[in-house]
Amino acid sequence: MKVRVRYFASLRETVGLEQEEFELAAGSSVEHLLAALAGAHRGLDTRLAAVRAAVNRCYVSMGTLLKDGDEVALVPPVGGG
Amino acid sequence: MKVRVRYFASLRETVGLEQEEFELAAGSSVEHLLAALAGAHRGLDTRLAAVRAAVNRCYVSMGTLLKDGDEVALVPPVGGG
Amino acid sequence: MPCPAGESWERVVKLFEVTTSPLSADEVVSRLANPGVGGVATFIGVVRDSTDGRQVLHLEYEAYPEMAEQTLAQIGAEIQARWTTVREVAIVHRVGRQEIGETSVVIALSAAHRAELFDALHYAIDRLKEIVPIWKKEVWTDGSEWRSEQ
Amino acid sequence: MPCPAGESWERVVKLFEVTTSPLSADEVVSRLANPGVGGVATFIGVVRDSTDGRQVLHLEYEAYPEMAEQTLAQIGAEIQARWTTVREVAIVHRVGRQEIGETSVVIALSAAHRAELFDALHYAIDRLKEIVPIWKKEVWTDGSEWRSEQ
Repeated sequence: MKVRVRYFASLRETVGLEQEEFELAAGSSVEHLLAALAGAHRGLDTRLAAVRAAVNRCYVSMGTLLKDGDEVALVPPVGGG
Repeated sequence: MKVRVRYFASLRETVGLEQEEFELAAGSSVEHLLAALAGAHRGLDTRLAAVRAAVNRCYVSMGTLLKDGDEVALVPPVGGG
Repeated sequence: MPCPAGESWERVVKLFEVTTSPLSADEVVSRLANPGVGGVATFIGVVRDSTDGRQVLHLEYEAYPEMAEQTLAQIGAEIQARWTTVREVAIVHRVGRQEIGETSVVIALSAAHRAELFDALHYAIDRLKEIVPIWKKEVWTDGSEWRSEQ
Repeated sequence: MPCPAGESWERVVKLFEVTTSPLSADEVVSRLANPGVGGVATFIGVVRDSTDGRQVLHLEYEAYPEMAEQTLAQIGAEIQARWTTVREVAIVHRVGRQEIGETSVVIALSAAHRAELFDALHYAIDRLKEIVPIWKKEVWTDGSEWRSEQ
């Protein structure tokens, strides 16, 4: 299955991409995705502890299972206002 | 001595004046002034219980002594905002 | 030869004012202008169309203007004494006839850190209704009445 | 023959918005327009010239816009569930480059009775900084950094 991954702010700069399509085994969770992304992008690994994940624009826990076509955003610590 | 008395809102309508000069015995207090005004203006007497007094634009207690030239405002319950 | 009289180069900003002009929250906030400030909170009073279920046509506000501005400034001083992170306070109250939906008062407070802004703002409007010599008359189709919260 | 396509007669008001345009508190408050309301409170975020004593030249705000508008609306719903006298909520956040003294966010709440406005306003800005996917980068003379309160 394929998911769309979106990167913002400091993570966008670390990865050097705003978004990408990412191929994953069926049945993968958010946690699996993050581990795979850390393998694919240098410097991302140490940043993930502070990251929340949003699937289709809702915050989710790391164990959430993904399905084909999901939009997954990596949300570094926010700071609006 | 003479003081200037100012009336606002419902009291202005009751008295029919925005302000007046009022002659008082030296050594009079705010309380003395109010009693004299109640005698001079029909309908004022029953209104005075809810009135605060300001002398030269500061709220004062009823026992405050007046002096010549003071500006005394009768302040009915306020309702700004 | 002396320079002719003209407008002052200084911009005089009144932080506490009673006015007959329409109010703008942006304009009152701009009186606080200070780039070091990170947050501003405002209270905006809006003329309501009814009280106690009775239809209001418009309001008439009356003030003892000199004392009203002085008591507004007193409220500002009270706030700065009590909430030390509050940087600046401005309060502008409109008087005269006001239509439904118009803005009767704008209170604006600034602080570098926002935590105390909200209690201070609440205090400001409560205190305004308590001590500032301003009165409001509701005008209905069938009469009118001076209102107070007291 | 059908009518030609044209602008809608409806005025579409977004209560929760992420925009690159400059913000006006008056304009955001006008989105709440409701003559039955007696009080409005706003929080206005202003770009500060320094943090931790370091001189800021300007800020760059970035958003995940679709999710940011959705989480702003969620904050509005949370407020109306918790403070039942709060009538309407609007939150507009500006993104992109912003200069010192410019307005980055306006939160506006209305209520017929004011008592709950202030706690609700405090909640709104705290919650915004907690869940809304918006980031800000401080740009100094000698570098830049993404900031968060967390």
